[in-house]
Amino acid sequence: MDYLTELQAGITAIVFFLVGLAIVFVTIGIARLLVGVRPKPPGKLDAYESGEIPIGDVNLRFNVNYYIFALLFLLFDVEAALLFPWAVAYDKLGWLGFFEAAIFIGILAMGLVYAWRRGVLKWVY
Amino acid sequence: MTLAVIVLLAFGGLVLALLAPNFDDRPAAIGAISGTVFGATLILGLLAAQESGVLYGAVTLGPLTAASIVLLSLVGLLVAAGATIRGGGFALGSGEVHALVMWGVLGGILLVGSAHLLIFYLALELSAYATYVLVGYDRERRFGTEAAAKYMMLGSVGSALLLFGMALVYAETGSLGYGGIAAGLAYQTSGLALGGLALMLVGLGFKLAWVPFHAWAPDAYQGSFPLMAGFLSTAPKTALALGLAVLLARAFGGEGSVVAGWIGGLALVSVVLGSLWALLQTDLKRLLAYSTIVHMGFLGLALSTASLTGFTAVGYYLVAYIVTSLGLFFVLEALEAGGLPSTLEAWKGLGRRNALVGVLVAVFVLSLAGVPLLAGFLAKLYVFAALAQAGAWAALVVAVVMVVFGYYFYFRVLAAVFLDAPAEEAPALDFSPTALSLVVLLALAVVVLGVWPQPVLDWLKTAIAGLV
Amino acid sequence: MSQIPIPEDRHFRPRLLGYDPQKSRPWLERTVYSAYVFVFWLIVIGTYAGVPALFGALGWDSGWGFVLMRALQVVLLFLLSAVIALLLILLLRKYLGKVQERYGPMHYGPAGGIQTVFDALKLLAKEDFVPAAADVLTFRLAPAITFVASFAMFAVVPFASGWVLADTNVGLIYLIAVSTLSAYGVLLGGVSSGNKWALIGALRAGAQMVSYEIPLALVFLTVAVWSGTLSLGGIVDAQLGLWNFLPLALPFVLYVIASLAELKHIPFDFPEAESELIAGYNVEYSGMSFAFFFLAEFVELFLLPALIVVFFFGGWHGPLFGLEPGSLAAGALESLYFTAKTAVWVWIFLWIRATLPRYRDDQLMEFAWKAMIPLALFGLVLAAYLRLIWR
Amino acid sequence: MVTLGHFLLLSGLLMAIGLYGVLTRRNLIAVLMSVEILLNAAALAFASVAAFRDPSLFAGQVFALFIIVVAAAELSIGFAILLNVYRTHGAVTDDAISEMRG
Amino acid sequence: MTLILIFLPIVAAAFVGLLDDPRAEAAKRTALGVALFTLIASLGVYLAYPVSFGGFVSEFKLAWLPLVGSSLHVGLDGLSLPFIALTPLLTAVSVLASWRKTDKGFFALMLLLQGALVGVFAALDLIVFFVFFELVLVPMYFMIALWGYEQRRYAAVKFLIYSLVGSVFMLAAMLATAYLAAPALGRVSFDYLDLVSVAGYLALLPAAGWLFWGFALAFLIKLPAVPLHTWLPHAHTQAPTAGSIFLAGLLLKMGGYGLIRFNLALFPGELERFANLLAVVALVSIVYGAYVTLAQRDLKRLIANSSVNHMGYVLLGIASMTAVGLHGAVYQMVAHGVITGLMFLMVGLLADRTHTREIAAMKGVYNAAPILGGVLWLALLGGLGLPGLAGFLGEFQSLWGGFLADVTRPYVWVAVFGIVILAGAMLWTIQRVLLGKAEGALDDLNPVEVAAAAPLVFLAVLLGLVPAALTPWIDAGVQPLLTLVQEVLK
Repeated sequence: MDYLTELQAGITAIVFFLVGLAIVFVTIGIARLLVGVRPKPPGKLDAYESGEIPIGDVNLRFNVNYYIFALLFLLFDVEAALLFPWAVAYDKLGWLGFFEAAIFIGILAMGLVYAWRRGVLKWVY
Repeated sequence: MTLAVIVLLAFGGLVLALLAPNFDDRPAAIGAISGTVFGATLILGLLAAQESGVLYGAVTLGPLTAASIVLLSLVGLLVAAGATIRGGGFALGSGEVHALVMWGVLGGILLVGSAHLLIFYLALELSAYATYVLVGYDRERRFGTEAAAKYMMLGSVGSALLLFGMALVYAETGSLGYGGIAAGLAYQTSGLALGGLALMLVGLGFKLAWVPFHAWAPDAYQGSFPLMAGFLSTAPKTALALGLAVLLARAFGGEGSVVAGWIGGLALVSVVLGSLWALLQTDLKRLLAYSTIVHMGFLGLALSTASLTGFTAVGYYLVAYIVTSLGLFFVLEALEAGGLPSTLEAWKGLGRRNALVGVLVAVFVLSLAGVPLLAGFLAKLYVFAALAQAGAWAALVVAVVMVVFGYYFYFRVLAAVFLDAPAEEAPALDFSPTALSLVVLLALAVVVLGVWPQPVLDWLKTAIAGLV
Repeated sequence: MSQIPIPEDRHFRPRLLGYDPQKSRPWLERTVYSAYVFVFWLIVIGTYAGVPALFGALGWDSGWGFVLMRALQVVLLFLLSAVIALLLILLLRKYLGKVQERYGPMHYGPAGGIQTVFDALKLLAKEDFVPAAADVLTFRLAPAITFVASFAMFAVVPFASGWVLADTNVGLIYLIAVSTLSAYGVLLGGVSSGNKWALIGALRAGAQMVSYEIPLALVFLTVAVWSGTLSLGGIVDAQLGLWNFLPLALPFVLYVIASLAELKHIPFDFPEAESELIAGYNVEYSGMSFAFFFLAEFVELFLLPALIVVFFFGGWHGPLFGLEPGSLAAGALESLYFTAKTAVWVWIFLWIRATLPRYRDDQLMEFAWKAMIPLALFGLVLAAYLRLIWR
Repeated sequence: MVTLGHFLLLSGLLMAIGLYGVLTRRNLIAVLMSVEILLNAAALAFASVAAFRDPSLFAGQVFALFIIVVAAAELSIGFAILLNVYRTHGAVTDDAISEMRG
Repeated sequence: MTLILIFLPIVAAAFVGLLDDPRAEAAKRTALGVALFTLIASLGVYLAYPVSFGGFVSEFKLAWLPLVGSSLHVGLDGLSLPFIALTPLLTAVSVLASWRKTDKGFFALMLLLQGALVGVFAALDLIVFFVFFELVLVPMYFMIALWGYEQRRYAAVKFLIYSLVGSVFMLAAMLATAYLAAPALGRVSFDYLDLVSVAGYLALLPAAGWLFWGFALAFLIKLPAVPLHTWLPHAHTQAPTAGSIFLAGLLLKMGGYGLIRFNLALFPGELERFANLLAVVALVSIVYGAYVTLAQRDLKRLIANSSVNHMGYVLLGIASMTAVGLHGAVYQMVAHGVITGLMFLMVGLLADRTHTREIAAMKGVYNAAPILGGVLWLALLGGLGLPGLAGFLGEFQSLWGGFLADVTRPYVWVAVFGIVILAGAMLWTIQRVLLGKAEGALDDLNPVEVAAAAPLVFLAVLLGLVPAALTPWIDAGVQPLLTLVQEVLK
């Protein structure tokens, strides 16, 4: 596709984001106008824990697996990004393209296998 | 042939990493595998000689690449052997460590072989990431994680600056291949290109630990295991120095180019300030880090001449430095494994507690200082010769004066080892036979290289002749 | 102590048009749904055909005029998503009711047909305040990010041939980027609330969305390899002969599962998990801020099935009965086909939601990494191989 | 007219922002994010140079793609290391990791 | 032959180092054996040297570092032979003097030192010269630092740093010389003979002055000349007896030898240009050295400072650039090696017995231990330049040479006062230490110590009475140089 279409697509995306944000905040603003500001009795602004009084720090020490999965995601997702140009040009590349990508995917899979064997993929509490 | 090396290292590492969970309690087996791989690549490197390009000319497989294969495989082999020093009990025998070493070495080889900035960058990062992880490999050591964090932070800042510099050079020349860059820079150099070259140099300066981009080095050395510090101080430096030589010769205009001048300046600053800071150190690993900075400075001085003598000097310097530095770090490794911390305080009276170890330490330290008949002296001599040949008298004089400072801080180590009395409850110094034979071998290499360097030099010269 | 009077008819409901709410009237329900769909269809036609025609006639289809046109279309699409949300919430409640042998909303409007409108009005009238422990800026921004990220997917979804706002070469990449962005909104919302449950919900949501993002992206890749393009229009066009779900059966199944997880839909609704986490990441939200989280969820409930249709079921393709391709009538018909196919998939999603129980958290994650991703990788290689030998 | 200079200026600005972040942030995660900004500045520069100077070869665009990928790898390693720092030091600020002194 | 003289001790040092020898019995015997063997060998070469022809004998050349154009080129001529012979002699003396030491390392270092010193005097290649010049430092450092007196660490480091500062500048100058001379030679060569052949070209270089001073600095530090001498009193005082003998007897000679060998031969024009300055330095060394000697309370320090005075004559002789002056310089160096070696030997033995070096604490040594006292008496007299002993001829020729040259003539008049002052110092020392009534008993020399002192006493007398034992060789070494210098200066 030509340059103009891509430019228009880019502008469209920007318009989407800007107008979308505008809509959200205008709507919230309208609601606020409708409702007005109400008094804040004690307890209203506390964290909601099914009516119990909140105890302890909000910053829980959570499972380290979250981080590990985040790291794995980062890698796999971005490695996938590397394959998109390949996918588009795939018909031109032929068997060479197939084998190169197969090797690449194979290495990626090896990474997964490694993580698996190391026991990283086990979600434990 | 060289492709085989690349495949061997890449998949060797992969296999080791995959074996790791099952094999971690068998460090000897792991070491044997990685030793075999490195031995094979070493032989392949010695056999490979023909100049050719692969990957559409993005990687050059020439004599220099072959030389880098030999050098880096040697480091890998030694590290694989050195991993047995500590014996059981720690993960240095783990397959992952060896895999990372392998990939670090692979990155280094590609770095030297690259003829395209993309490959250069990828290879650089490959070896860098391997070392980041190696530094912080033991998750329980406070200093280890701290060091890895600092190293990684500054290293990634360095690579980002390098990248931006590459982009500017690309903007000027419209090419990422070395040949294209050289052609593009040949006509005229605008401010854009100069800025790009400067940023690239800054980035590489971070990696080579040139002052003022060296801040990570002392911490990284202090925090990591001595063996890994040894790897850190040899393999990436070897690759970077040779890679920079290739870059300088093939892309940046070689002798007399503006980049060469900058390299010289940075190197000189490193030599001077590194020597001065080294005087203040009390931890041996930190001291050696500053010593590395100084040595990288000397290397940079040789590089900056961009002449055949200069590049040969770089090569010889690297050989000498690999042997010497690894030897010393092996001693540190063995001593640390035996419970002796790497501080000057703890090393007091080492020579009296074990004379042989003392003499071995003396050989390595004197070689680092540049005492004649040891490898380190000839290395420095060649650097000075290259400077003299290029007529860089001021640099020569400054460098030569800093050698005196070097002597001073190296002799502090020797003074602690030989002159001070050992502490009261000094534990016995046990060297395993492997460790001892390894260190003795390296010490002999230091002496032989210092007395009869000609074969190595001839080999290096043929490898480097294609550059100039 | 005086007794509080209790009204006699505790089930008092206002009656409209003399309509008896206690009685189920399936035809009336269908009429109501059809009305919603008709409105939906009108808006689609207006957005993709009406507005460009208007601006074309005015000569405002370049420069700032173009921007204005797109802005108008975006506003229309917002209306569209509102309609979608109203309809889908209604449908969901009705359908859940049916499955559970009850009626669902009955009282407001014909067959309860404007119940959701009232719900929306209620949300509009509720106070929207920031809890003391929350980080104000992030807390305010989170629903907006989530909504805009979901909503922005509309930009590349083709409702009919040429009926797409951004007919771009990188449509798939745009989709990945935008859909990952919505995870940010959820995460930020939960983390900034200053509430433990919200935090846990957000983390679960993040882990889950992020884990299933990978198979999703890999399936995108497979589709791209198969079609040779990243443009959604191109992908639809490439399915003229054969819809993709046949040759790409494995990626198709993976995609359905992954989109369920992306939707945080049963059986993958851990982030909300009313019974465990009150409401998960959005527990502290109220009023319109909450409404936008909700809106985003239902926009996605429409868009992800719509993407199934685009990727695997030939998008807008269907018999045109001799209508000239590219004409307004053909476009209208094509968009109807598209809507109908999507409706089927929405129904399947609702069905799943109504039927299945919730997974366990560890099973969810391990399923993603140990089954979905390897299979997706395999599917990618397989598709590439088949593409080569069948070309 | 938008020229290469504008793009390079933009990426230079990003570079400056990133460097500022690297130099001033106390929290190491923020530093890592600043490093990402640096990398993205470079990626932007590469992509724009490819578009203006090298339209036929795409080398710069490929480079930009690789930068993104490598940056992801870098981040993974970085966060893994910072995670360990957090475990050993209880914080990820630069004050926490200045125990080593020479 | 030269190679044997250089490398046999070095190999022997390694061998001794590896011996399993806790009491160092085998080590000291090996060391003595090697020293004696090399002594005989070098004496053989010395006597066989064709004095009438001059030139280099036992030359050996092997391409060592072709990359920089350096080769392992060694050879002996009249200039170096006296030192070549002196080195194993003093080694043997030192070994005997340290007969009671029980560290094999000490003897290994001594052998290493011997080899390196012979290497320095035999080197005919700049790089090789530098290698040995540097190599000398390491064993000397350890000898002082490990076995020295109370302030050994400080002294050792000071010695090391001073020497290094000089030698690194020398290295820079060497490299510069070789590369600047390359156009004239057509190749880069560090070979001494090559470079000497283009001394005329070197003289024309604008940087010649810098090169000259690069070399001269190292040698003046080693010599040592005031104001670069401050390392010397410490090093000499703190070193063990053997170390002091080596330092005074041989290490200082490297400076004078280097000045003649390199500064005179390669840069005669510059030497002439700076002769005035050098002469001033020499004069200051003579007078100041003597004067400071007068003020010492530490016996070893006193001798050390007298060396400054003695070496001043060497510098004066060289600065005069006359045949007589150079003769005197070389003669003085050899004589000083013998006499000061003897002095340090005796003082060391004395200090070992009295456990102090304070002059004030010693009295009547001659009465208590006649042999020891007598030899020390002889040595001190030799030190003041008494005719009939070795020191006189050297000093006299140096002064006479200085008198012959226009540049240095005025300084000679003042320099004479140096002799007087030093004579005063020495005589006063004799009076304070040797004469008077003995306080307590002193062991006299045992046979081993006598054996150590005997050759030096013999030489001190021989060189004082029979200058022909040395002058023909010096002549053979100096005459060709002077011819060359005349050519270049024209």
